[in-house]
Amino acid sequence: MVVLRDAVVLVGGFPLLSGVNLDLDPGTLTVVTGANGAGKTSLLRLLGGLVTLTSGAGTVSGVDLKSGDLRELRRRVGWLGHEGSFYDDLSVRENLTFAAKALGRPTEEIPRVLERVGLTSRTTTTAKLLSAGQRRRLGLAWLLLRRPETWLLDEPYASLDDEGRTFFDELIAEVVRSGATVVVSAHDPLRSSSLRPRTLTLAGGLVVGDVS
Amino acid sequence: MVVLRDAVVLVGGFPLLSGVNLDLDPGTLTVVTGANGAGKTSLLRLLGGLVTLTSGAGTVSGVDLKSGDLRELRRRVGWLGHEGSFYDDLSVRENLTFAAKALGRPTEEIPRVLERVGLTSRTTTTAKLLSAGQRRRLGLAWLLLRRPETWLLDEPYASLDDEGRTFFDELIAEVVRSGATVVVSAHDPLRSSSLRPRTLTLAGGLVVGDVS
Amino acid sequence: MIKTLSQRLLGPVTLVLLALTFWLGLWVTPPDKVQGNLARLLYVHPAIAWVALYVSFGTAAIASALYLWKRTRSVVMDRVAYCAMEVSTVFIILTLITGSIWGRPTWGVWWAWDARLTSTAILGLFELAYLALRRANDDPDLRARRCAVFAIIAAINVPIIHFSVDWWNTLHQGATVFTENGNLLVHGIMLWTLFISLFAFTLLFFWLLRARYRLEVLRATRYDVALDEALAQRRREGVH
Amino acid sequence: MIRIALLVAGKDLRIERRSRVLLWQVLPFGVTALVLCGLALGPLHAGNSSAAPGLFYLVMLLVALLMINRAQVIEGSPGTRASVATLGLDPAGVFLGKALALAVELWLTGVVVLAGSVLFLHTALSGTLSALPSVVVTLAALAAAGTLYGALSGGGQGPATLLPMLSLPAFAPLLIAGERSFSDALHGGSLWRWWVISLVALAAYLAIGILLYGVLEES
Amino acid sequence: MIRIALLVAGKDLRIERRSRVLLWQVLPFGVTALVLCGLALGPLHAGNSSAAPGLFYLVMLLVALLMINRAQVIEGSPGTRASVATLGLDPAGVFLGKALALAVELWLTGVVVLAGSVLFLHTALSGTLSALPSVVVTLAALAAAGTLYGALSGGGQGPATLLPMLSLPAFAPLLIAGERSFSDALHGGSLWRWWVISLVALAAYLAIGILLYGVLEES
Ligand code: HEM
Ligand SMILES: Nc1ncnc2c1ncn2[C@@H]1O[C@H](COP(=O)(O)OP(=O)(O)OP(=O)(O)O)[C@@H](O)[C@H]1O
Ligand SMILES: Nc1ncnc2c1ncn2[C@@H]1O[C@H](COP(=O)(O)OP(=O)(O)OP(=O)(O)O)[C@@H](O)[C@H]1O
Ligand SMILES: [Mg+2]
Ligand SMILES: [Mg+2]
Repeated sequence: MVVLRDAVVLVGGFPLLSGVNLDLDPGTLTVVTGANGAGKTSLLRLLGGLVTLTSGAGTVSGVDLKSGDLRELRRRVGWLGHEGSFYDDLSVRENLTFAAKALGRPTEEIPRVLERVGLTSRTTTTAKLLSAGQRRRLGLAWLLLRRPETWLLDEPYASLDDEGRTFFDELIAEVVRSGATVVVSAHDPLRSSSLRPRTLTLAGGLVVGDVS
Repeated sequence: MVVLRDAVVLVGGFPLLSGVNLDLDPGTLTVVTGANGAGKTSLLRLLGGLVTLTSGAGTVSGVDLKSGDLRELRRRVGWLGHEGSFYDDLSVRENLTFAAKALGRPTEEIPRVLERVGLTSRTTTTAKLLSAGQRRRLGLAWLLLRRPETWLLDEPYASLDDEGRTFFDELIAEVVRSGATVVVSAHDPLRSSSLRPRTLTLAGGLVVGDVS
Repeated sequence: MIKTLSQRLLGPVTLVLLALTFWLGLWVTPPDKVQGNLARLLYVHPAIAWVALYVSFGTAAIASALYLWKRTRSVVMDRVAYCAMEVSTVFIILTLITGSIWGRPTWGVWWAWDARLTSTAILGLFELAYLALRRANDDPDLRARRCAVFAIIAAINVPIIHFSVDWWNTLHQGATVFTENGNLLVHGIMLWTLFISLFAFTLLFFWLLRARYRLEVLRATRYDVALDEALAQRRREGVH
Repeated sequence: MIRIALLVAGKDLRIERRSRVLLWQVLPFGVTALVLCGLALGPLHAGNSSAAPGLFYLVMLLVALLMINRAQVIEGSPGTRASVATLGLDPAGVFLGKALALAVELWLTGVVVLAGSVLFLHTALSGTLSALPSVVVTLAALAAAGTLYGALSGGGQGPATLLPMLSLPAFAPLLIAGERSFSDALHGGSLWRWWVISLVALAAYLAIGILLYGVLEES
Repeated sequence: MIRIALLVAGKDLRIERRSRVLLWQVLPFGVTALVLCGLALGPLHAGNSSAAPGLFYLVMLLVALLMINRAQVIEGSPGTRASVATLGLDPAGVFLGKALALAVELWLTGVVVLAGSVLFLHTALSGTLSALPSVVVTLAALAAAGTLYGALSGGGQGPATLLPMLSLPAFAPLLIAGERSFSDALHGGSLWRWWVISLVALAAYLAIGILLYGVLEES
């Protein structure tokens, strides 16, 4: 569940978002698109509690963006950005073990998750040595372990190969079916036609197009 | 001009490239594709003098990869990687001014270059504040100022918007016509049909497919 | 009504009291038996030190604590903390200067590694560090939280400074005005002058704080105006 | 809280062990710095061991600054921080864990630097040994304070120069207390007076960290 | 070469000026470190000013380590380095430019720390002034050496802990020469004997840098 009303985000005096209104229901997939610098990443960062709302109002996964606990919010959303989202100096397996233990999950799930994202052959490789696409996959594995309520994915297709994109589409379809709210920023349309996402177009920090 | 003979690159005991043979002529465009971790980035890094050849032989822009001067090599190639390729703490314009002065070029070219990559409205923004696509564009602007003999571009489409990709295709077409050797790694086929690139497929650090 | 009146009177009253302090301190009170005219610093240095340590730094620390407490968290607290800290830095530096001026003739050195002097200097360094921390962060929310935590840590110093003269036997004057058994060591007109100086410098602090706070609010409004402009421009970016 | 602390400490120590920075860079640095400080003071001062406690803590301070910085760098890019934030780790546990890992590293370095001080500055061995309890506590306090300051200084994101500026005034009392109690130990005096100060500082920093680390991490 | 040197120095100083790290972090750090060193030595030693030259250079050494690190961090990520490498800048020019920028920063800090030393450590003002020429040269040598070592230690890519380890032994002679000539100045002795050593060191480091910086940059 995501609600935004006239959301404005200013950083260093520059409006990253200049008044966004949004209602996203659980179990839906939204693709955010728009020109470079339109504010896609900024929107996702706002929803993930990584930047604070300057004015306006908003709720994500039941947490108020203005007065709520941003730590609680971050605990409920899953975030995958351009940069790596794990410890660069730990191996693939150690990263996932750390996450599982921190979440109190059984570490037995890990081999299954690795299998799923296609990193089984790289379990002992230090994360910083992974290729761009493999880093993406490790980030997805970390999310898979957590299965958050709200998924925020910034250009997930970038640097994923064909097979990776197919896996990703399947994953998203499954997650959306299970009732999560998924927001994806992308320059390419998603490939799988079965997903039928809602497409928002941003420009100048505003929503200027909305196609379901 | 690029020639590789049985090129092997080992880093930390792991073979990033395991025996690549390659002949690329000036005035051609080559697209390197392949699954995640296949060795695309590694190949480009080898050609750019950013990793050293372990065994085999090779020449890029007339510089021998084994015995030649890697500094000289780096001066002749243009490189655009995943990360930013400019000073994060300088503004867009300052970055280009620095490059122009270092190259002994007139700084009057800069507005034209900025116009071309579509960053005119961001000239005074500090580079680290740019969006992902704008960073790509700034990297391209830096290359445009230099116009190297050999262009090595790692997933240039990633995070460029539609207009940016069109601009990029035009740029590449122009550069190839003027006689440069261009190597691009990509997961998506290039869009412009006029380019007619040669497509190499990598797997396990080897060239396994070659379609012109 | 009363509020505006008191606000308007704050400046003049401060000036009058300061003038009174100087008049009493320089002309009316007698020179000391031991220290001679040097003792007149008694009406400047303790008052400034008192303001630096308790009034201004205290204000900053309390405002910081209130900021950290969820229910009283507001921009106002952050601003008060910052402004008070800035004024406090000035007073700490004045404490060091007046102390040094006093120390040169009485102890023979400008500076000594005495417990109170050192701990005061350390508090000054804390305050400088606070200002550096303030400037190193752009995000207002983050900045406010980091600075508040830092101010709390710095506050540990205050009791150390106060009790340093008892814990370590040092050069610096022990409690002079009020000793532990409640005896007054300073009498008559001197005592009165001392009290007036305390009051005058305390008012001076509030006066400075108010001026500084206004400046901060002004800055914020100017910032808001600039933001509206930036917002309009950013929206225009989206039109075409 | 304890479980999380151990998890975090384990992760930090594992990364440090793997990078071998401690063994190959920090330890030699500590000894080199000790010798150089001796040089800087000139043969006159360094020769007699009365300067040794001060030098020891000065060097440990430098080492601590390096390690605090590393402990924050380990936490990685903003992306990593964002992901780790989504794990919802108890901030008090994270604080304790990072402080514990830092303390372990400081203890290890401390032992080596003390050995260097006995060898090169001719510090009395028996006095050094009897100073050990105070050293252990002081270094732990340094670790707790340092972890707090690491987070305060922007968690490795800001320029690394902010950290020394912020932490030096806070480390000063620790330094003094440690130095005095080390000196007392060397002269066979009673330890506990200054030791108590280190203990109180340790307790204070632990308390502040447990209560407020969450506030710092929040954004 | 000179053109490139000025271009590079201009860029470095512009970035530093913009970040205000020097003003708000390094300068206060220098003064704080001085005061703390005074504390670490205990009132006995700090009181007399014979320790002042050593402390001054010790602090400047710490400051230099911070700034060398920053000068390398400025050069950015591997991507940036790769791009800048493609500009084919004359390495001798780059070396001179970076050394110049570092020297300017060290001189500024040096003046402030000297002032602090006069104020807090009671160093004689006249002696301090007559030591200035030697301080200027020594700090310039430190800058030249530091730029070289910054590149050696992996150009800000490796852990920042490598730099101190590498550079401390090399800085030792500089430190000693600077300290002695400062001491001589304070006691009214002749300056030039130690000063010559600093000058020779400066010349040597400049020569090495101009000749060999290119080799270091290579990979
Ligand atoms: C740089 C040198 C000095 C510094 C940093 C300094 C600092 C301070 C501070 C922080 C206080 C307030 C303590 C408190 O209220 O808890 C204070 C009070 C005082 N100082 Fe100084 N001082 C210095 C030199 C001197 C000298 C040289 C004298 C006189 C010989 C002196 C006489 C006093 C007196 C009489 C008080 C009031 C004491 C009381 O009643 O508590 N100070 N000073
Ligand atoms: N301080 C600043 N001053 C000026 N512009 C700024 C500042 N900070 C951020 N920006 C601009 O804000 C915008 C941020 O956009 P954001 O990263 O959200 O774009 P995006 O839609 O994700 O773009 P991309 O497709 O390139 O990833 C960019 O246009 C950037 O130039
Ligand atoms: N020390 C190492 N040990 C094991 N594997 C390693 C090591 N260093 C690198 N690798 C592997 O080498 C490969 C590097 O591939 P490279 O980055 O060239 O791939 P790529 O084709 O660019 O992939 P992508 O499409 O994901 O960008 C990866 O599979 C990585 O896991
Ligand atoms: Mg983006
Ligand atoms: Mg790649």
